[in-house]
Amino acid sequence: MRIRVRYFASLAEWVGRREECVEVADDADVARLWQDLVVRHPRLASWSPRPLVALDLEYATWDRPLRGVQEVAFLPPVSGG
Amino acid sequence: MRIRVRYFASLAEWVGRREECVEVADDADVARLWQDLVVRHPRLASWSPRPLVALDLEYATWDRPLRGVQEVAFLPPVSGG
Amino acid sequence: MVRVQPEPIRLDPVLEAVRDPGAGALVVFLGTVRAQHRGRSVRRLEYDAYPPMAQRELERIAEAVRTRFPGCRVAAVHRTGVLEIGEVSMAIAVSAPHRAEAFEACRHLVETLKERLPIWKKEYLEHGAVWIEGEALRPADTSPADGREG
Amino acid sequence: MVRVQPEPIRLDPVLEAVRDPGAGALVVFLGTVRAQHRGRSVRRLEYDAYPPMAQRELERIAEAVRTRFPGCRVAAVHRTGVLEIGEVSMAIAVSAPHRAEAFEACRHLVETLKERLPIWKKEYLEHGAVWIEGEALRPADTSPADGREG
Repeated sequence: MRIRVRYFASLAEWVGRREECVEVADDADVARLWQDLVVRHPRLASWSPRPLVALDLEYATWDRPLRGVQEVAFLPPVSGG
Repeated sequence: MRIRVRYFASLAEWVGRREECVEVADDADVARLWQDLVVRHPRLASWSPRPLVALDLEYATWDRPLRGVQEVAFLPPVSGG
Repeated sequence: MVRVQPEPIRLDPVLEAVRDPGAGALVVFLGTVRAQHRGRSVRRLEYDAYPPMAQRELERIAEAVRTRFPGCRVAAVHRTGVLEIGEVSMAIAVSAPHRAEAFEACRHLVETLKERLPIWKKEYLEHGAVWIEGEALRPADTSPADGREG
Repeated sequence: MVRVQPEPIRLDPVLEAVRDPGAGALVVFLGTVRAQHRGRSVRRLEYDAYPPMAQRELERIAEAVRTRFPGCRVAAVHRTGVLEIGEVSMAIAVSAPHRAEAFEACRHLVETLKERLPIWKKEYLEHGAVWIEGEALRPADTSPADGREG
């Protein structure tokens, strides 16, 4: 299945783009998607800590399956205010 | 010596005026002045609790001598804000 | 800017007074006239004041807050006279490098001012009026306090 | 009024949104851009945001505050994009019958928002730029984040 991925702040700079569409396995969870993205963008391997994740505009955990999700966002620790 | 006395809020209404000048003994303190005022304005006898007092625009205690003071103010518990 | 005044309070000059390129936080407190107070329906308020002492006391309080919270800028305005429901009776503004100090200093200023400022609130009710004196109520004349200058 | 917006924040509509004849207290928090941050001289800030999620998250946070502090009215606006020193990055307003709740609810809203809102601060320094990510700093490109739409 195809899924839209968004990156923000330093993550967007490390990846070199703010969003992309990727193909993932039907039973993939967030952690599996991240592994695929690290293959595409090797620099992400050294991005730490693990970013926060949002599925369709809501915070989610890394073990959440992606089935039915339109958009995944990887979020550095926030600093608004 | 002559001294200016000011009243506020319900005290002004009980006395029927907001200020007056009174003659007090040279060695009078605030408590003594209040006794004199109760004689002038008998209704004050039942005003309780004892009001706060300010001498020349600063809070003071009831045992403070009045020598050198221009203005004494009797203040109900405050309620600004 | 520290002032006790009969004129309506304008917020812009209060904010302007605490503007500071070193500040990351600005906390403002506005006291507003409520239509209800402890179950009483209030039609309007009148603030009686001892203006020269209130002015001086407000300056002392603001100065004490600046000393206790260095790096804060402080502005405080309290209104006197008759106020309608919804009007602003006081405005306090504090700017500070960080939000914790700004909140704490603003709150502290409001509390101190309510304890110390020689100003008294008269509530005009549907029938009659009452003075609020600390926690106590006392029946009041229904004519304005300033109309009875001695 | 709850909004994440690139336009400068105007205070009047924020105050207007929480006006309430039942309110005796109104507390406003403004976040402002500081010239200094932990020893760094900051020339300007840029807020990157995930706008649709930030908008939704801000609505959730405001709603949670209204539930936790019944009787409070709440408004919250956060700005995005490039901001100069002294500009307002966010404005929170809370009105309540009493001041204790107004202060507490406003403070709570600010803290929750800083923990949860998907917005990131980039500081432009004399040389270069850094992303502020939680407590961490990370070197940043000096070009605007929005200039690199993928």
